[in-house]
Amino acid sequence: MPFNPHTPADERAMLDAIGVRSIDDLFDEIPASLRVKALEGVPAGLNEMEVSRIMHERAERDRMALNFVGAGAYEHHIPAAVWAITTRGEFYSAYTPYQAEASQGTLQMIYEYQSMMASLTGMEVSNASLYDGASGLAEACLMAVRAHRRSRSARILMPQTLNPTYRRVARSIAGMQGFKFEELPYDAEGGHTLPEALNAYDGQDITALVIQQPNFFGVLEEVDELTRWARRNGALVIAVVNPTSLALLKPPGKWGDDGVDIVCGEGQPLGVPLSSGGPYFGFMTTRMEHVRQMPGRIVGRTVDLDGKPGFTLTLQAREQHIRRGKATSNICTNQGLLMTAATIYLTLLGPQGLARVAAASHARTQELLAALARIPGVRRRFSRPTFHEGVVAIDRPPGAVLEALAARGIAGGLDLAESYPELGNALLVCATETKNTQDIERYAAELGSIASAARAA
Amino acid sequence: MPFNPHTPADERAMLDAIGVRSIDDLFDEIPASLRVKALEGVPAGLNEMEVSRIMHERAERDRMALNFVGAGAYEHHIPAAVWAITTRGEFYSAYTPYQAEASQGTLQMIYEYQSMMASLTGMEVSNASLYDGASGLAEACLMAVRAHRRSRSARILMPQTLNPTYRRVARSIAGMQGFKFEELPYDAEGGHTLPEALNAYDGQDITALVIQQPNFFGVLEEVDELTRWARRNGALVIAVVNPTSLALLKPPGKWGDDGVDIVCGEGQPLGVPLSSGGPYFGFMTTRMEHVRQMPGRIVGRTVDLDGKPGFTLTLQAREQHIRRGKATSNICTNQGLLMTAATIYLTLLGPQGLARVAAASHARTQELLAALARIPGVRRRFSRPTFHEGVVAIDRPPGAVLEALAARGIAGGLDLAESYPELGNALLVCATETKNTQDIERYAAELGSIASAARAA
Amino acid sequence: MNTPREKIIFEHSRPGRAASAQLPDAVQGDARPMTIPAHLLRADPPALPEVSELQAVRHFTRLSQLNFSIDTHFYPLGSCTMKYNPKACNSLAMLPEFLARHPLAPESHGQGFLECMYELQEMLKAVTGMVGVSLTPMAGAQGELAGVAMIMAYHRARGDTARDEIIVPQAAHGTNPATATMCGCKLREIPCGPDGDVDVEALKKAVGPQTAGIMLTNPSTLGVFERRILEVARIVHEAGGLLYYDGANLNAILGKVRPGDMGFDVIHMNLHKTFSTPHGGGGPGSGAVGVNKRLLPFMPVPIVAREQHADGERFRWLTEKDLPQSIGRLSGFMGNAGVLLRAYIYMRMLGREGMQRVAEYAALNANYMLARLRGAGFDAAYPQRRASHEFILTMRRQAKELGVTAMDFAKRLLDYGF
Amino acid sequence: MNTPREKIIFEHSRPGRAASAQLPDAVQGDARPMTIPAHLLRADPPALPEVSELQAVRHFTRLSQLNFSIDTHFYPLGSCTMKYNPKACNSLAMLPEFLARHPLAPESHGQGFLECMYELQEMLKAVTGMVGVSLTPMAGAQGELAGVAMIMAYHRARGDTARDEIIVPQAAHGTNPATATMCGCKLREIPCGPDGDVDVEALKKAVGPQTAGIMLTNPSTLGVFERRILEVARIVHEAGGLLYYDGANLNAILGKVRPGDMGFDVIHMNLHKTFSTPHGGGGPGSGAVGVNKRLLPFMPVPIVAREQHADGERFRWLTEKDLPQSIGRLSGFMGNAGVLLRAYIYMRMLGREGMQRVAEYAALNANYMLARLRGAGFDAAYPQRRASHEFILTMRRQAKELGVTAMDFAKRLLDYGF
Ligand SMILES: Cc1ncc(COP(=O)(O)O)c(C=O)c1O
Ligand SMILES: Cc1ncc(COP(=O)(O)O)c(C=O)c1O
Repeated sequence: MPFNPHTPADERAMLDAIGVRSIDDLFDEIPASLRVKALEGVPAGLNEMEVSRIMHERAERDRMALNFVGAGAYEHHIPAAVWAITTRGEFYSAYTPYQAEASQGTLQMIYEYQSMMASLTGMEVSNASLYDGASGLAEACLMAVRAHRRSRSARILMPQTLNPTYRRVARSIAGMQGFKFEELPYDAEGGHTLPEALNAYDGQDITALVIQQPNFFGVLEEVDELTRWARRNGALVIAVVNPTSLALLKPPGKWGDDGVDIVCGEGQPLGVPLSSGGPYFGFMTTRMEHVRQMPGRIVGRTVDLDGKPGFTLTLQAREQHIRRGKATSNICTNQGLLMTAATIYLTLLGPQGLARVAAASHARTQELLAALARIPGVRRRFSRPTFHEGVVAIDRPPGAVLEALAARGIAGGLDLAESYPELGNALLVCATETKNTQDIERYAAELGSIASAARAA
Repeated sequence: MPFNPHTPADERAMLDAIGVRSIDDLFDEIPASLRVKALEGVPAGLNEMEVSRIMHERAERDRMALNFVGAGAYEHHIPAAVWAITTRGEFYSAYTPYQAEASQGTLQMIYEYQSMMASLTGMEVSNASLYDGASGLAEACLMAVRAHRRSRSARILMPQTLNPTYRRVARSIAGMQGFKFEELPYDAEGGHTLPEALNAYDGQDITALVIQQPNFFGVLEEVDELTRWARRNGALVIAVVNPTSLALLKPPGKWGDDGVDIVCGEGQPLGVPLSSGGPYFGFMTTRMEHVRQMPGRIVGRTVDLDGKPGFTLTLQAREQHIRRGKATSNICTNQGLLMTAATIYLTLLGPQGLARVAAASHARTQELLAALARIPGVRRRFSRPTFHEGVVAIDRPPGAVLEALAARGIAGGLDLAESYPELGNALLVCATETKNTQDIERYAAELGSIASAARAA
Repeated sequence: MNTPREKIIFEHSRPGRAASAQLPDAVQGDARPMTIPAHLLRADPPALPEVSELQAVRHFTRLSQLNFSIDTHFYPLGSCTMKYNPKACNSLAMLPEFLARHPLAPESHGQGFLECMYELQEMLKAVTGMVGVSLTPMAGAQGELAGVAMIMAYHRARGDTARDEIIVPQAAHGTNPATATMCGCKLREIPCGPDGDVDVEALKKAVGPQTAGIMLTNPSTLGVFERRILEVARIVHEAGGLLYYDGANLNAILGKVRPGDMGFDVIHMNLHKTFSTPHGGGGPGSGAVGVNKRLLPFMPVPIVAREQHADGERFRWLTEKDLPQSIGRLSGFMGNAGVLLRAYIYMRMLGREGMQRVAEYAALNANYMLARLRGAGFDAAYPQRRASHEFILTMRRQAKELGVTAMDFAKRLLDYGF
Repeated sequence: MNTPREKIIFEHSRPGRAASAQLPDAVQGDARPMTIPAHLLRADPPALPEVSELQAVRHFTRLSQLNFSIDTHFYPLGSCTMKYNPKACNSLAMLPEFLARHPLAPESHGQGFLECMYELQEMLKAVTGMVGVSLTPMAGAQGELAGVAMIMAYHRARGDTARDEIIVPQAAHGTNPATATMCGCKLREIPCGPDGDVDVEALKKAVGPQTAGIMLTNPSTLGVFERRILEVARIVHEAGGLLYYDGANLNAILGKVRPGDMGFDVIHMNLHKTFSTPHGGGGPGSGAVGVNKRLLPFMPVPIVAREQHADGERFRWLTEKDLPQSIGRLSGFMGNAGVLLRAYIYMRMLGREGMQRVAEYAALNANYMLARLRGAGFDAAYPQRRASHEFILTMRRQAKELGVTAMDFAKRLLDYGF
């Protein structure tokens, strides 16, 4: 056992102190018929050197030169300091901050994170993170139904421009309590949700309207109009936002006349590596009036008996370890370490840096869309402004095109066939500040040569 | 300037406090004719993202699958914990431990290091590190001449089996004070220094004899006999040793009848990555009687005014910052961070681990030498036992063979033509615990196919 | 050296200051993109700190030093076992290629990662005695949610729609009842007997046609092994319910006894407890679920499959298309990939013997500590029972005789660094 | 939280304990190799600690917390400038491919690394005004040794064998005289005037046919710029000596004035001061040397050269074969490669404007601090002079009037974390 400190002498002395003859005796309460002999199916142990070699070889197999996929996870430069500090043992190997005395570092970090996220989203209060963006939306739906005392319908409107996986996850998680999710169509030309699509629901009991900005196609929604409709019709608004974009875009706290009710989203763009999908973190902020319905941990500032300032978990009566079956959520472990990385990221970037990342990502995406649209058979699919993603229509099924690009070291985008068959052959592509003009030209050249080779064949 | 905290407002306020109009005014004592306008020849600054990309691309170009070169730097597995801890800011960015109050971590680390190195080499006292193995030998020669009061010759005997670079470095550094380095021949069949070669110097005034164990060819020297000769003839003995090997081999403190006088060597095998040649560290241990002649820092244990134990630099009167022109050496900055890594490495490996590394490296090298010797035209060059390196003779000039191996991802060894032309076509090869049977077979197969392809052509 | 309190980061901030090496160049010379309509733009910049890189590094390094952590302290916790997080698990999971891979990048460029995930699934099956594993739940509580959702889907798929009650022992972890509620179930609590085992008579009364299932952990949260587990399983199964194993912590049983063999239908595992992925000051965790044959069709997606091809084996994700009865997706992509890699690396280092020794030495340590603390005059809550990997001391006597409560002991221990 | 003293590692040790994940398998089943004669083997194992991996991690993590460091504290040092060590410099220099490369691996598999070294040489030439740079010296003191050795080699190569005296100002750093001695030279000290400049009259008397050279730093270790530097250079050169610039710290002049332009023949630079490579609790450093045309043939090897080939440019090491008059080698391979990579990365981030700002803001900070401390009632040692990047306060008055010495101030500052 590689991590076991016991020497044979230790073991002997401990058994004597317990008063048993062998370690096996300690398991004598387990019915004999159930005792496992050997763990077949688990390979023999390896030392660190051997495992390192295996992992280096496997990592090497997954190398990809250039990535143009976004679709909910975005490649941004992560300052080296972010993970150098995040992986310090004192953060990495620390326990949940239940004991304030032993966790002031983590607690202050969460407090600072909450302040930053509240300001970024324009809301009053933030929690300490949820699992990820998709499950965060599910929690937001559950929260909205609890928070909206007057609505009895548990009907939630979701635009089709909302990330299809988020819609699925909301159904998997929040669907079990009988919520009804209804989808809003999008404008086939603009790629945005038409505010008029809501007219059909005028005057009905709708618990909440979800708005994603930018939407899954990268297109910007008319968030003010959508939010105003919800207010008029007594529905709460749940905003799903990209945190990078908020350096430039109007924060949900200012949408419509007096902002939305709940903001959630994927925190990954804030210093978290792509890493095959996780661990990321979900963020959530809200108005003070809804705070007691918020899921997850919240940290507050306080003073100790001697009057010294300090930090502690607060409003714990919302949580499962106190409230059990009546808690706001079953969430316990959250994504603390990723929140740590995000707090350091936001600090290093600052308002200037985050705005530059957002602006550069936007500009590179526009450059990419223009470069691709110059290829015969490729065109921009939607007319409305986009943030840092966009849909291009191509003249053949994307599957084979993406394979051919991959063989040339390019992850070329997401095939929309499965989630949006009505779009035909369409790719969702993304470029962030990590891409330069040569990268974009290279992608365009490879895509062009694949397309013309296919035409020639 | 990427690391500058000054805002324009800060700058203004500071200039006002100083009472000057512009920063430029602060340089008004520099003759105008000398003032630089712009730094041509230095490219414009890049942000961290851009530099990261350049460095990733360059690193990628240098990738090499399998390494069989040793010759003074050895590829060993380095536990992940070693550098995770060594690069903690509190070690990495700490200053030289002149202020004991601010440096107890570093000072205790050095103290523990010194204890380990003294035991490993079988000597009484260790310093806190020198630059590297080669320059450490130069320092050892200087020290020997100072320490050996009775010898007036400054004649130092160096076997030709001593690493040729070490011999060169000793000449560059210690040669300036008029020392005479004389070389001892080696046995053409055994690859070791013949004790009889010393007979020619019987009764002469020799200041010191240097013995490298294992020697540059990986061959084991008859250290007891050589040491006894030196004692009999009133010469000091400087041992140059590989620290890994000392887990198994007789420590210099036990060579001959009562051990050697000075031990030095390259510390790199103890947890320091190959890294194109540095930073590594030199270690040096000696007898208590010579301690005042030792170069470099030494840490001692003490108690403070309140009787609490603590650590501090000691015997500083040897050093340049106190003794200036009369110091034992000009060394000031040493290789503290590498010593830190080595201390953690030795702690994680322990006596068992280090012995296993040594034994496995020895066994793999024997396996490699046997596998290569099975190739037609390749044979083991020397007959005496080797530790974890060995020389093979091949039937064509090594230069082209090594190039061909490199193209197949193998660093195949060191061409000895330059330093040992008398050996003909000879390669110095090495395998450590990081190589397994498949690796060795792969090397043998590639070398075999290169050789037979060349024969066919 | 006494680390003083550290200011709030905003107190270090000055308008216009920046960690300039982190600023990307302005692509169009101007940070305000002209293609976005003005009414969608932000009026004022967010209140983020404005500090130099060194200020940020110093601030967060100092904050870190205010924490306890495994790397600096011993946490004698039970259920939330805090064990050494090997540095290699972190550095290998953070190899640049793993970090750079987009979750939606082609599977052809993720075979290395997928192979690890596949083998992890297989190892988790082996240690739990289950036949299917899904890695997607992102923490124990989400694993529970997946488990109860599968139980419900199972009953519904059989048309058994009346079953809406989940039984939990009173001592169950808070996430168990909270999960049942999230899954739209009713809760029914049953007591434990004086020896720590479930009160079997109470259980018999509790089960019925409304029973969807029971959530148990064994050894229980009271730190003792449920000796009548086979009887409990029989009672619940005969009533038509399924058994859920809260495997947050397998340290007490790893390689000694398997939940699948005890009769459980579904289990979640906190990889951050048993398999040594870091707690990170509160997360991330990972709550992989294992199921027996009955629940196989309902597993959350995605799941890794291995396929034989002419040119060798290939790994791919199974999705809703492959498992049409799946309870669906629980995360934006595939769960906490990096946490799973760390657990995988740890399990490979442990190997089959190492895993058994986890339970052996956990039991040795817990029972030794119990013996020593009893020797020092403390009272075991279940003096007749073996400790598992944890045990409960009762401070009732001390509270009465000395007026010193369990909380007082806990707080004073913190002063000593525990 | 008060970090207590930490035991010595050997106090944690128990016979037979090990960090087992770090033990390689015994290749032949036995750790004692049979092919090595018994009389060459060790009788008793070395006294190394025997601890678990967690014990090691915890011990060394706790030790680290007993240190001051840039990442946690401000060091207001002068000559030994402690500036932020960017995290990117470390992480990029430690990319796995850089770490894995053997120094004697074929140059074809080191072109990435060599390109960095070549560009570093070029940038150092540009900032010093020198025509050749060798990166091999492993710290400032070794750079000094290389420099004085080159001066001596130059005189010897001209048959000028009588020159064996090195002049140093009394305030010179200890390594200067120690180096002169190591190079077999005699030392001649000269005083400084009351304004901090070299006493030119004393210098005129000191030079002669025995003069090999003079070692200066400018701004001097007294923190002021040597205003008559051109005159000093003329005096030494006319006497047949060469000028050595101790460039341990270039922060005060980077991009403002170049040693080559001042008349210096050779310079060493502490990359760990000006170019922000870490001090690491005492090292490693790097003491690259730059030379003017006169000393070019004598540079220590190896040096990187760029060559044009039909298929593009290629980099290779120049050795003794290419520079037969070289003073030779100073290290086992090529010096502190990893430190050089860190300096290279830092310099690329700074760029030409950033480098100039180093001097500008160093001067601004130092003069500001001087102004504030004078305002607070302290006395400047050279009140008429500008501070460079550092300055000296004299505590003579306080010592006399209050009995409080400079040492007392320094120690009390430590209590406040400086
Ligand atoms: C017994 C038990 N069940 C469930 C959980 C919930 O796991 P998580 O915190 O990962 O959601 C925990 C841990 O907190 C636990 O100890
Ligand atoms: C002025 C001066 N010269 C030389 C040195 C010696 O440099 P190193 O410590 O790198 O050998 C130093 C620094 O210690 C210094 O400040």
